[in-house]
Formats: sequence, structure tokens, C-alpha cells
Amino acid sequence: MNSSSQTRKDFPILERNINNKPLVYLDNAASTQRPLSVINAVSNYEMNYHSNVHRGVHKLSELSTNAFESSRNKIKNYINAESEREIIFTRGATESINIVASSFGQSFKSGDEIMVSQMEHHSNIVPWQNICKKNNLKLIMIPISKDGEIILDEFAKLLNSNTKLVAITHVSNALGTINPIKKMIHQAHEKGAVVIIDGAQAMSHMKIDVTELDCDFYAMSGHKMFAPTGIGALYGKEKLLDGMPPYQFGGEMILSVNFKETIYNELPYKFEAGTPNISGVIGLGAAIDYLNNLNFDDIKKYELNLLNYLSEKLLQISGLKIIGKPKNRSGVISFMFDNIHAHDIGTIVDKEGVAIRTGHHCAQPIMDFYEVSATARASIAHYNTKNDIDVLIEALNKVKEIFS
Amino acid sequence: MNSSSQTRKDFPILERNINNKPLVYLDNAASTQRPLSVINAVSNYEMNYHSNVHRGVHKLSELSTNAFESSRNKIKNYINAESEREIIFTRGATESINIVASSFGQSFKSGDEIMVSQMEHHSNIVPWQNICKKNNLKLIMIPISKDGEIILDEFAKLLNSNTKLVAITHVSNALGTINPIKKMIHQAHEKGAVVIIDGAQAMSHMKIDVTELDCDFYAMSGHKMFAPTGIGALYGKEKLLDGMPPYQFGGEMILSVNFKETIYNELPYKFEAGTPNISGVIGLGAAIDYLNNLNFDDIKKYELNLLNYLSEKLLQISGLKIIGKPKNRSGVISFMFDNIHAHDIGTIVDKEGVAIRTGHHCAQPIMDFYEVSATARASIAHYNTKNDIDVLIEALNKVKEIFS
Amino acid sequence: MTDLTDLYKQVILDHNKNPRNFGRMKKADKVIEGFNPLCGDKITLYVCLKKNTLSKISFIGTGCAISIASSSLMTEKVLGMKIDESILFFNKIHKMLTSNDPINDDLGKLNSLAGVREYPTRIKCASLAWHALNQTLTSKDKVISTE
Amino acid sequence: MTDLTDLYKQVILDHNKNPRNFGRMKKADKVIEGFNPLCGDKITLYVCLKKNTLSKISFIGTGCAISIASSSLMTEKVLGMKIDESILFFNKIHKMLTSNDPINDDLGKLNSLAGVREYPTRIKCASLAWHALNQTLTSKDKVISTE
Ligand SMILES: Cc1ncc(COP(=O)(O)O)c(C=O)c1O
Ligand SMILES: Cc1ncc(COP(=O)(O)O)c(C=O)c1O
Repeated sequence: MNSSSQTRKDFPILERNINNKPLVYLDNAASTQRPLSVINAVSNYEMNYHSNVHRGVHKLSELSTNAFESSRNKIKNYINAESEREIIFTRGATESINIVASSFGQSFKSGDEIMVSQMEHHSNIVPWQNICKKNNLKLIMIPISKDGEIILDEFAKLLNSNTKLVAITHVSNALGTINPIKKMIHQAHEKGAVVIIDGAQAMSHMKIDVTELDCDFYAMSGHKMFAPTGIGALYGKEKLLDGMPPYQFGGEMILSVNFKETIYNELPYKFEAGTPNISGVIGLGAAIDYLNNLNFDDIKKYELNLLNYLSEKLLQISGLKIIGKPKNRSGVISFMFDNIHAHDIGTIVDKEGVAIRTGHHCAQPIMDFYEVSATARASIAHYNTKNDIDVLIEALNKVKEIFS
Repeated sequence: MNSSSQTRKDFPILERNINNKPLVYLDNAASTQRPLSVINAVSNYEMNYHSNVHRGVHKLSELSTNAFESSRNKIKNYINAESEREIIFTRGATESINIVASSFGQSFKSGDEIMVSQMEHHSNIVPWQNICKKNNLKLIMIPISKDGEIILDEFAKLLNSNTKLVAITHVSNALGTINPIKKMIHQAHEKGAVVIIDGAQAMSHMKIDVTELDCDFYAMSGHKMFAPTGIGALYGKEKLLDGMPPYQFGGEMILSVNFKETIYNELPYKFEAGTPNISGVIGLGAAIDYLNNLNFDDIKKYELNLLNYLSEKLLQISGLKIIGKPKNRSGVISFMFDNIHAHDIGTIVDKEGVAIRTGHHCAQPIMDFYEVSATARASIAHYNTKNDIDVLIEALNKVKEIFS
Repeated sequence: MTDLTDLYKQVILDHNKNPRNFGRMKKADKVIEGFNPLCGDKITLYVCLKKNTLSKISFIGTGCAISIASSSLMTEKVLGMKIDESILFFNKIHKMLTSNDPINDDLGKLNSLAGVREYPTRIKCASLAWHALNQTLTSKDKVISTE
Repeated sequence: MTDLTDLYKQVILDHNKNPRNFGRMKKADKVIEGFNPLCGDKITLYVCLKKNTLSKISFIGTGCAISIASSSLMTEKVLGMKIDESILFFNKIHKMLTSNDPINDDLGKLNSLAGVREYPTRIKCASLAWHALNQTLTSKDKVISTE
């Protein structure tokens, strides 16, 4: 349970002070911190073997290409995909979803339906809105309960033979709800719909197995799983990716070009135009190594314990209200505090060294659902401790003092 | 002239050995190396103030947002744009061009013409090919001379009132030709066409002034100007960017979202969906700082001198032929060597520690023009020395020996 | 490092709790929306103009203490002001919030907003209402309509 | 670190300079294209099959010394082989090029390609022609057409 003192040492930033107080970083859903091993993997690349990949015969290019492709292999193994061809490097979850919307979306026809839950992040709504407007499709909202859970009966009723795609988040970044995606994927498949899972919030908290889930696409953000910013991945079933037109055009994604005709490269390169984010990919590979050394059974227990402790302590503060009450929760608790605006809460706790996020969390539809304009959100990683929570609670009491 | 011994110390990788020989890095057109200041700026960010940008009120978010936006300001000043709103962060030149093709390209109508030169990199051909096919536009090729220069008379003749866009590279990555873009931009504007410049190969060799050039768009790759991979920028005139639809959809690029309607954010955020490559942007800012400390008048002279030395030495090797003979050249010399395939040359010189690129350099149309399938290419940066060239020449003599 | 009470001064907390001139106005000459996408603050200003003077002003909205208090303080301050005068005043407020120069004493109660300087992420909150008002009063077509 | 002469053995240089079975074939049963996009190597194989035997084979193309020599050596080797036999032989070559196991001696001249092991970026050059041939011979519809 206090294994985390060793864990914390892996993350150099956790040792810093903010406003002369030790940093208490509870903004992990916005972005996790990186272990030293990831930071070092990137600088080691820059110092010792940086070169463009794939097209060079010289040693540096060989080294960087090997490291690059071995990261792809690591991800493939980590999420249990069938082949490296199913792993596309992207800038993050947003780009992963945009690729599917823009490329796979071209196969949709007027009258087809796309289903999106009410608890999605903007990046899993707006790309679908756009393709719906363009191709005259229907965007159907999957409703949620007051507890912040998808209403499965409603979902089942909404599914029909026009449903072409279902887009759901694995874990909600605003509520922490873990959605029953395996079941939903199965139901959607029965109606012939394809399912894309937004995994941005899941990867740092649990082990993913895309084969077991049987999802068609799975979107990942590196910076939310201990890797650098600017890198992410899209998993897609090979037979789907194979049939999709390319997304961006340029070097790497072509086999041959002349002014009359261009022949595209095979998977996964078809979707990776231009020089990739090599250092980001290498950082992501190092983050997978880091994840591979974690025991997620223990971590799940540890984090759940922390979340329960947090929720208990929060509810002891009078006037404080937690948003959503999902049975399965991971990582995140959002709350409101009397009439005090989240923004003011954020500033005051920051003075105590506590980093939480305040605002709409890029999930305005869910804010509308709860009829709030902003919440405060504390989000944890496995390196957080009970002490972090105690400091937050104390800081919240200061908020109360000031606004009393 | 040997100021470069200090310069070389800034680049840690230049001290390494390859195959027990000191690295001679002559593959700068594929990707430049990074100075320590850039590497440190990135790790400093990761160790001390990483956080997601823009949406946080806490200290870390304030620090990362400030660093992020100050990089934008640095680029704006460096290329002399009018406003930060004109600087969009992208993955690299390829994505920059794709944004323009896909977003600005939506305004083109059947029969409109897009002009692309014969010496473009694939990333400045294939996006245009794609939009031409989609919207039934004509793709017109601007021919080049045997010397490897755009034939300006032909260009002027091809321009007409249907020409909607001209896409040209500032510097050719296959030949090193510096194109007379200022003049071409002026001529294109007279016909009402918009001009996008592919600046990938220019930024590390010369100072760019987009206001003086009066180009409409300018595409940049960080990793070719001493910054990390995975980051680049698109400059666009504000009034053009303002009228363009967004490219990707998600967080950051929206003002408000509900299931009926989404309102997009203002420039530049409209084009920056999702969590950006924050560490890349900070690295790019540090690279701009580095560039700002260079004296490009001196560097131009220094590099030209090196190129002349290289070309002189190459031509002393019997059977060796340089491809192209542009009057204004920067950075790059491509060559053929008897019947020896470039690939074999690359492997053999690598044994001597020399990194050059071999192949089609993602510019197959120019290979077709010269009726070759691959060339060997040596490309320099300001940290290269005459000694580097001497080592290359000696290695080429080994090639000759083996194949004699 | 300043203390939090520099930001959350008594005046601010008071105006947040009991915002002045709060409410919709039926027959306003101008209805101006101000929106801060980063935190979701949203205010609507109602203004009546008479002879180049801000003869009536009110606002509604949701937002943090800083933005509500700043809106409230603003309405109090500019009510009855000439348009020119209020634009000049906006410039002073703007300078107070964003520059590092010593602060003039002539801003009255509005000096209480000075603490925001130390909280860069909050400057937008404090200036939201001011920007909205100023933009309307200085934009070209508006100048015409008020002459 | 091996010496370059391990890669550029005399046999390789010879077959590069004077490739055997080089030339277009007019009435081939199969015309197979092999392409290595990374370096631009491109070869075309022509094959005649008679009673499950590779009765005629030739190739044209451009490429590096390794890919040309390997193509030439391959045509020399597989000419007259049974299809099954040539597939088995492909597997041996593949193993020689990509594994780290000690090399069997029974590959004759083709052992000269073993030096490629030490040059990972060149393995594709050495195996280009082999892959092209093997893919045709093992792909389902082709198996049908040769039965
Ligand atoms: C649930 C969810 N989906 C998608 C995203 C978008 O991820 P990114 O910004 O890394 O593209 C986020 C993060 O903000 C998220 O929390
Ligand atoms: C002239 C030119 N344009 C565009 C590009 C593409 O740049 P990137 O791969 O960084 O997107 C390159 C680099 O390969 C280039 O040399």
C-alpha cells in the first residue's frame, strides 16, 4: 500500500515544490507525468542515435528504425493485437479518432447512424458531428443515468440495422465511469455496427486486451499513459484498416509516385505520412516497458482504495457534492462546492501546491446533463498517496474559509 | 571558417563513433541533429513543469502554457509573421501541407488548376493529387531544366486565371536548388493564385521572412531545423486561415459543443485539435533561440564554401556524376557513381562512419526526370567541416576499389 | 508570493456574493456576450446609451468570483460615464491588470482587482466584462450608431 | 564488425556485373514483380512451369549489387527445381538471412549471401527476388494453376 514511495522516485517532477509547498499532482486525467526511464529514453535517442527512419542504409538510421519499430511491437504485444500492421502511430487520441472518422467514415451513406454516448470527450463527439453533417448521417446520443452510467437498455433499443458505428469512451474523463464496453461491443456487433473505443483515460489504470474486447478500433494518448506529448496510437483491425483510404499524404505512406498515379504503401505506413514523431514513439515504447513492470491487479486495488478515501473525505466537507456515482469508477472524481466556482477552487488549492483541473473538461454535453458550467476534478495515478488527498482536503477547507 | 569546432560541441551526437570511426553526418536533409540546448529544454520541461496546456489554473499548467505560447511567439518573430494567430503547430511539413490541401482545398471547383513543380517532395505532390482527384481539378506540372531549375518562362506561360494554387519547394531536397520563390509568388499573385511554399529544406540554411516573400502559406519541419521530430509549423496569412474550415476535430479547437451545434475556437486553436505536442513545441522554441544566435550571412558563406569544396572533390573522382547544376544551391548534392547502385555506396561509406542518404529521396518525379532510380545524396549543416568531406571522398574511393 | 487575500479581497468577495446591477434588461440598446472558453465563464451585458453616455447598464451570467465581481464593479463604475471616458477607463484597467508598472491610485474600488496580476491564468476572468464592453463601444459600426 | 568483403564477396560482385538469366521472356507462365520501396529496387521475374518444375526462369530489373546478384544466383539455383523443392530452399535462404543460427553448408554458392546478416538494412535487398518467387509459388490461386 505504500509501495508508492519507490514509485514516486521514478517521477522526478513529483519532488518539486509549487508556491513553496510540495507539489500534489492530482491532474493526471489531463496528463500524467513521465518516469525518468521515459525521459532518458528520449534524450538518449537525441544524444546518441537520432536519424530519420526507414529510408536510410546508414547505422544511425538502422538504430532509430529498430527502436521505432520495436516500440510498435511493444504496443502490439501490450494490447494483444494480432499484428504490428494494426498499430498506427498518431499524435494522440484525438488524431486517432479523427483518422477513423475521416477515413473509415467515407464509407457511410445518407441515413446511416452513428451512436455516441452523452459522456464523451469532445474529441469523440465533434469528429462524428462533422462527418454526420458532411454525409447526412444521423448522430444518435446514448443517454446516461444520473449516476453517470450508460443506460444499457436504452443503448440496446437504439441499436438498429442503420447503426454503422458506435463511439464510446472506455473510462469517462469527467466522471471516472468505467463503461461496460465488452458487452456493448458485442451488442453492437450483433447489429453489424463497428465500435471505436476512446481509451485515453483507461491505459494508465488497467491492462487492455483488444482481442478479448473484440473492439474494432481503440484510440490511445501517450501523454496520458506516462509517455511524452505529441504521440499516441490507433489500434484497428487489419481487415478494416486495409479497406480504408489513407488519411494524410506524403512521404512514407506511398510506394511510388508520378504525376499520373500514386500507389500507397502497406499497413501501417499507409496511415503514417511524413517523418513520424520518432522521439515520441521511442518515449512511448519506454512507457510501455514501464507499464509492463507494473502489477495492475495491485494498482487497481491501490487506486480504488485511494478513490474511496478521497470520496469519503470529500463528502465530509459540508456543501461539497460529488458528480456522478458510477459503480465502476477509475481515476477521476469531479465535484462541486456550494456556490463557489471551480475556477476559484483551483486557484486557492494551487496556492497549497495542489494541481487539480477545473472547467468543463472538454465534455460540455455532460456538464449540460448535470446542469453545471464547470466542476473541479481530482484525478489520480498510481503514484498518488493518501497524503496527497489529505493536502487537497485541507486546501478545500481553506477555500471554504475564504468564501464563508 | 573553423568556427565550427565550437559549433560542433553544441551537438552531442557529433562526438560518437560509428563502426569505430568518428561519425561523419552528411544526412542533414533527412533530419538535422539537435543542439544540447534543445535536448535540455525538452527534458527540463519533462522533469520540472510538464502539464497539459491552456485549460488549467494551476501553476504547472501556467508554466507549460507560457512556454508553449512563447514558442509560438518566437516563431512568429523569427519568420516575421504579423501575428501569432498565423502560426499553427503541426507534426511537420507534411501535415502542414495536408492541412492546406484538405481545408483550403475545399474551396476549389471543378476545372480549377493547381500547379506543382517537377522537383517537389512527395509531401508536396500527393496531397494535391488527392484533392485534384476528389474535386476534379487539374494538376499542372511546372517543368524544370536539365540543370535542375524551374523553367520560369514555362511557369509564366502555365499561369492563367484558372490557377488557384501554386505549390513549390523553397529548396529542393533532391538537388539543393534554391527556387526564385519571391518572383514566382509575385507572378502567381498577379493571376490571383495562392502560393504555398514548402520550407522544409530552407529553414536550417537561411533566414525566412514571410512578409517580405509575401507567400500565403509556408510549411516547416522542426526536425530539419535542429528541433525534435513530431513538431512543425504552418504559417498562413490570417485572412486565409480565417476563412478555412477546421482540419481535425476535438478538444482545444472548439468554443462550445452540444449535440446540435459546435462553435469553433479562434485562430490558431481552430487548427490545433487535441492535446498538442507540448514538449515538441518547447523544443522548437529552443531551436528558434539557437537559430537566433546564428549569423546566417556567415553561415551561408561557410556552407557554400563547403558545398563547392564537396562538388570539386566529387568531380575529381572518375565516373562520378553530380545530378543537377543549379546556379543557387543550398545544403544538398546528389550524385551517381558509374553503375554502382546508391545503396551499395551507402553501405560502404557507412563502414567508414559516413552517413549519407541513398534512394529516391521521396522525390520520384525528379528521379524519373533524370531517368535514374536512386541517387546518393550528401547534405550538410553548418556543423559540417571540410574534414567530413575528406572522409566521404576517401570512402567513395573505397567504393570504387571494391567495385573495380 | 502574495497571500490569497490579495486576490480575494473583501470587496471582491462582497461583489461576488451580491453583484450590483445584476439582471436582464428588457429594452437595452446593446446586448453583449462575453465568453471565456477556457473556464466556461459567460456573461451578458445590457447597455442603454443616451447622448454618448452609458445611461443604464446591467449584466447576468455565471462565472468565478473574479469575473462576477469584476463585472459588478464595472457596471457600478461606468454607469453614467461618457463613452469616451469609459474607454479611457478601460485602458487604465487593462494596464493595471497586465502591466508591471506601479498602480495609480485613482481607480477607487477597482484597485481591488490589482491582485489578479499575480495570477496570470485569472487575468482573463477579471477582464472579461471590460473587454466585452470596450469592444462594443470601440468597434466601428458601433461608433457610428452612437453618434 | 565484419569486413566489407564479407558482404561484397567475389561471387556477388561477379553476379552483379554479369547477371545470369538476365532478360525478358516472351511466353512466361508467370510474370512476377518485386519492389523494394525503401531503395527503389525493382525486379521482374519470368517463370515457365512444366510438371511442377521451374523449367525456365529469367529476370530483369534495377537494383543494388546485393539484389541483382541474389536474383541472378536464385535463377541459377532454382532452374529445373521442383516447385516444392524451391519452396523448401526459399525457407533455408530465409533462415540464413534472418536468423542467428550457424549456417548450413549445403547452400553452395548461395552461402555467399550470408554476409548480409550483418547488414540488417540490406536483408530486404537479398531476399527481394526470393520473396517474389516464393509468394507466387505458395499463393493459393497459383498452387491451383500449377497443379
Ligand atoms: C476521454 C478522453 N478522450 C480523448 C481525449 C483526447 O486526448 P488527446 O488530447 O491526447 O488527443 C482525452 C483527453 O483530453 C480524454 O480524456
Ligand atoms: C522538401 C521537403 N518537403 C517536405 C518534407 C517532409 O517533411 P516531414 O517529413 O518532416 O513532414 C521533406 C522531408 O522529408 C522535404 O525534404
